Amino acid sequence: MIRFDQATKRYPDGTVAVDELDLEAPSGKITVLVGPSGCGKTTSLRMINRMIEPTSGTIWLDDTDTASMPAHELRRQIGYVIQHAGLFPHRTIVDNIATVPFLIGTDKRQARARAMELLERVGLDPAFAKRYPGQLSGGQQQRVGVARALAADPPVMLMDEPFSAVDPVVRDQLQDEFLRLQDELGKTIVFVTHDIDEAIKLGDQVAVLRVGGRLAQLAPPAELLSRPVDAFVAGFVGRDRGYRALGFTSAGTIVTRDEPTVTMGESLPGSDGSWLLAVDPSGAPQGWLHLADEPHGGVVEDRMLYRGGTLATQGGTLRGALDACLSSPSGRGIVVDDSGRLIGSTTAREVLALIEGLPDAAEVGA
Amino acid sequence: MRTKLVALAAAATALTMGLSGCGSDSSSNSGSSSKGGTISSQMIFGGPPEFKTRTDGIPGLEKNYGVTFGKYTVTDTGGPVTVNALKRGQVDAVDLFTTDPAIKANDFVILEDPKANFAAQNIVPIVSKDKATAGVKTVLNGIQAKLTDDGLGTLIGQVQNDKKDPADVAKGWLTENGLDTTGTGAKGVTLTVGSANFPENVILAEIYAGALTAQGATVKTKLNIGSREKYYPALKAGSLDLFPEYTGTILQYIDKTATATSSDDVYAALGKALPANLVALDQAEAQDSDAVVVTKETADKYKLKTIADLAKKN
Amino acid sequence: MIPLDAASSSPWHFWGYFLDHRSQDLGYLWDHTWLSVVPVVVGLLLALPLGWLSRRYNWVYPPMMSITGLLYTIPSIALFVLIPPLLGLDPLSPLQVPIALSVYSVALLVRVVADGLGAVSPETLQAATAIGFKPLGRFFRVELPIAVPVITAGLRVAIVANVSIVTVAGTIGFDNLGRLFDEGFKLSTDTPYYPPIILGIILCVLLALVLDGLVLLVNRLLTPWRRAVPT
Amino acid sequence: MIGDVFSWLSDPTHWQSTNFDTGIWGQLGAHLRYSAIALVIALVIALPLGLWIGHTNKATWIVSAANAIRALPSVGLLVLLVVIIAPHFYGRTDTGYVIPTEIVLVLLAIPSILSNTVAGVQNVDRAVRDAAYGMGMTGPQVLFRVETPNALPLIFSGFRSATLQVIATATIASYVTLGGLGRFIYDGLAQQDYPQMISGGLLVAALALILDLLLALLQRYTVSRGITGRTRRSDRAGHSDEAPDPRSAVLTEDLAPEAA
Repeated sequence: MIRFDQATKRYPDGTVAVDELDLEAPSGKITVLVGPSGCGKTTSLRMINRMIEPTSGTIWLDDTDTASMPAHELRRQIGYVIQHAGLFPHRTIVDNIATVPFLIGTDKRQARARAMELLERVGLDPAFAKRYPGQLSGGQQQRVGVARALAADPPVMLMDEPFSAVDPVVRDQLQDEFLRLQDELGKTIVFVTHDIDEAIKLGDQVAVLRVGGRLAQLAPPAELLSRPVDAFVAGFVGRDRGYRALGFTSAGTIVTRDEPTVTMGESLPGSDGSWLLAVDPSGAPQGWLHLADEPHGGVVEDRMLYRGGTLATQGGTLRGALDACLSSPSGRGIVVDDSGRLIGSTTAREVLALIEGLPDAAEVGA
Repeated sequence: MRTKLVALAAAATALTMGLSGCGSDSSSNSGSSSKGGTISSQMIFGGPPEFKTRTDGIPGLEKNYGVTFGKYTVTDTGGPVTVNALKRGQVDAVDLFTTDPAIKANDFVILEDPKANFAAQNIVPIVSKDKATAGVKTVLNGIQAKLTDDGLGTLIGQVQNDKKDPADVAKGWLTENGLDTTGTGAKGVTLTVGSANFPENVILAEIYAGALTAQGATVKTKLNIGSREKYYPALKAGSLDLFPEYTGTILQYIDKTATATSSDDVYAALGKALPANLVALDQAEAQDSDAVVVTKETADKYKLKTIADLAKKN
Repeated sequence: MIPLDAASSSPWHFWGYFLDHRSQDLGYLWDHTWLSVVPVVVGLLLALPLGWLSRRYNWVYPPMMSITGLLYTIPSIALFVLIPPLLGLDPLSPLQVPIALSVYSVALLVRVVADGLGAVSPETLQAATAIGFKPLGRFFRVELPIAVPVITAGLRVAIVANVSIVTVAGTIGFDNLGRLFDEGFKLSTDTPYYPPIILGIILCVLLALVLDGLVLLVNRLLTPWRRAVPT
Repeated sequence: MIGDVFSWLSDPTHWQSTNFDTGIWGQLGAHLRYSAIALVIALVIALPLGLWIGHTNKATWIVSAANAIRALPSVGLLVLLVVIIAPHFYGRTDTGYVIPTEIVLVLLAIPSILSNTVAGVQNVDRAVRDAAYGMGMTGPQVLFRVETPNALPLIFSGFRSATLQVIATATIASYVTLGGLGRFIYDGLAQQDYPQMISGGLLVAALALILDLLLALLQRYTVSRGITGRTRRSDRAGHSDEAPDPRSAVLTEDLAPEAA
């Protein structure tokens, strides 16, 4: 548990970065600090491991006042991940990961063994161990950054926009893996981002800060979307928050109807409808065929496919189900199982009915 | 700041001493025994680089007197480094010019040169033949007649020790000797006077220039030209018209095989050796020749009078 | 007499010394100035095409940098004395000093020009090509102006270094401010004779400052766009 | 002429020292000794100072001051110091000339080492420094375990350009009568023995090149492969494989103050 108690950072020139912040980050949970630039979110985070010293107020790490021990000892108990990873270019990946164990005097061989373990845990090939950071992509470096923060098994992790410097596809992947990792490890995490979508996706609770370093709202993501406390939070959370809130509500088991398909590489059947779903031999949907455009008897080829439709996973969220319907050129949303094989299709009307059937809009996501 | 630098440098020196002394030109005088224990074999000689190889330098001393020194330290050409090295005991014998006022000032002893190892070095103006009008000759020969060793030494002393400007020193000498009288003896002549880059030569050039100007000549000066290899071709080609020279060296420069050593022989040989467009005017009594010089203490200790005494057993 | 002597040997007498030997000292200053400037100009003129080549053809860059790097490691006094036999000049030819200094300037500036040209962003180059510049026009109208600040920095190094290296040539008999040191050295008989030495040092430093300032000034004139941005 | 130089150099009597005369080996030793002393002193002064300035970002004016020293003509400084210091020494010693020479060489070497060290430390990626502190390193740990290894390439190039300058300038020690390879240049000039003079020049140039090569090798084995990019599977583009050149040091150190 990390607790900010009237924590304030005021600079000599009078600017106040963080103003009497009271905040508690519960153990084993992810608390995301989010807000526009200049809101003091990074300052707040860096006050926890005293990379920035608070001007006044106290920050508690469980029952310990963080100011009561030397800064470097405090920091060795706290994992720290930053935007550009900040790996040491002159050290191999394995030695980068083992930085803190080396610092606290862990036996070298033991520290390296643990580092190798962590390397795999963050999804990197052990072959990377002997390489240098310069040989890794941005996403790979960021995984190493996470592994390094975990090396001494600190109960607390601070993450300062760790995924913002990588491209969106990789970011999404890293976020998913991060959540999976947190499921296993259950660390107390404070996470800073300027991206509200990331905050909502990752946070067990989200703290929205406003410029000048004041806490605007602290709430679980769904509540933040449904009940922003004021115009600032509402504006920051964004316009389509109602739709995004569906992302926190399970669609339950969607009732589907069978969808006729054609397998890739086979010849086109004579058609009675205008859209036909193409699947691969395993039954995974590949895209839609617009039959009116294609000659009868031709072979189904890649170039014929319309790939616009997203796929809803059975047991997924209402947002996923609705989006599958809305994005499908045929108007029929495709539902697949966990391994990506076709189950059937549904329509927007049917999903909307599910939404309308919810007990109370206010309880979305609760 | 300065104290700090010196302290720092002292540390550097300590390091220098710590490391071996190999290669240092003036380190200890070891191995003197191999030279058979003559006085000179225990001595360090200081002089300009060329003295080491010049025919009247180290090879000449060995040939004429059988003198071999223990070690040679390069100093400068009859300048303050040589004087200081001798004075402060860095070396024991040096090559200096006889006119050097430091010899008298420091009570140094010039070792006699009975076998005339060093050729006569009387001061002589070398002038382009077409500029050597009767008037110019009269003026310059008049100067030559008044140039004495002592007088020259005094002049150099004024530049070297009193830091007077050579032009002023020259003017003073001309006045003193009544040679600055204005007249028309050299009227209509236009010439350029050159000099090498050591005080005595500059003073001489200034003296020539001053007297000629007083006698109505139009004179330009190009002083402090570096080495003889630079100015002699200019003289020969006519971009310089007048140059104060020394009979022995200029002869040696023009004719490497010259053997004359006495003043008159050298002067005669020079007259023959000069190219047709150059002429040597009267030579002065004043000489500025090389000499082997030691301190008074050294001379007394070993009872040295001539260069030959250096070859005696210790 | 004696107080006067002491005064005229004092380090502060350098101005009086200068007044006494004005024409000679101004001559040295002039020689020093052109020896410092001309080789840098020559060096730049040679370095521009060479630097451009090293950028234009990738394979030229590594050998070009090795060769110029090698040239720069040769000590100046060594280069002075090596130039005449290499070029078949007289051992005392006055040309050896400006030639040697030009060699250094080229060696230094080729890399600077190449790096300066390399600093022009590919977007800018593409835009210039898209607008319709031909390669030569693009070089003179776009690449070179943008590389000016980097080249300027190199020119400043080259010219300040030259001012110092030229004095070394003074010790082997070439006319320039280095001769003042020679003179002071020769006249420091019993006590130090400071005026020419101090004068030489002061004139060298002033010359370096003035030439450095001139390069900066030219840089400002050539890069008006940089003045708009506070640095 | 080139043949004369070759025969001068290949004459064994020119290599060996006698009591009377110092040969090439002896002068080479003297040259190396003057240079090594100056470089060691300069390193002892400039390296810790540079690391401290770079690490703390304090007293950066010292770097500008050190760079201003470059505008001083080394010959003038040498002569000035000789006429001040040399008269204070008596006896068979050349200390009065060695001290001024070493001071000049040290002053010459300090700016390159100092400004490159400062620039090297300051150029360390902010994120890297931030991470180092964030991991719980103390100030000295950050300096010695992170900043210094990362600054090594620049420190090396500063030291290499200092070495080149010192080797080159040590020749003017001979102008004030000391030994060293410059002896052959000045003696050859005075004796009109041009093969000797040119041989001296060649020897100094060769010494400079060989030392630079040795330092380049040392650099190769001391600087982490992660920084040099000399890795088995380098995914960097461009000229990253090219060995750092001493001249880039000359540039960086001079560009640095301007950028600051």
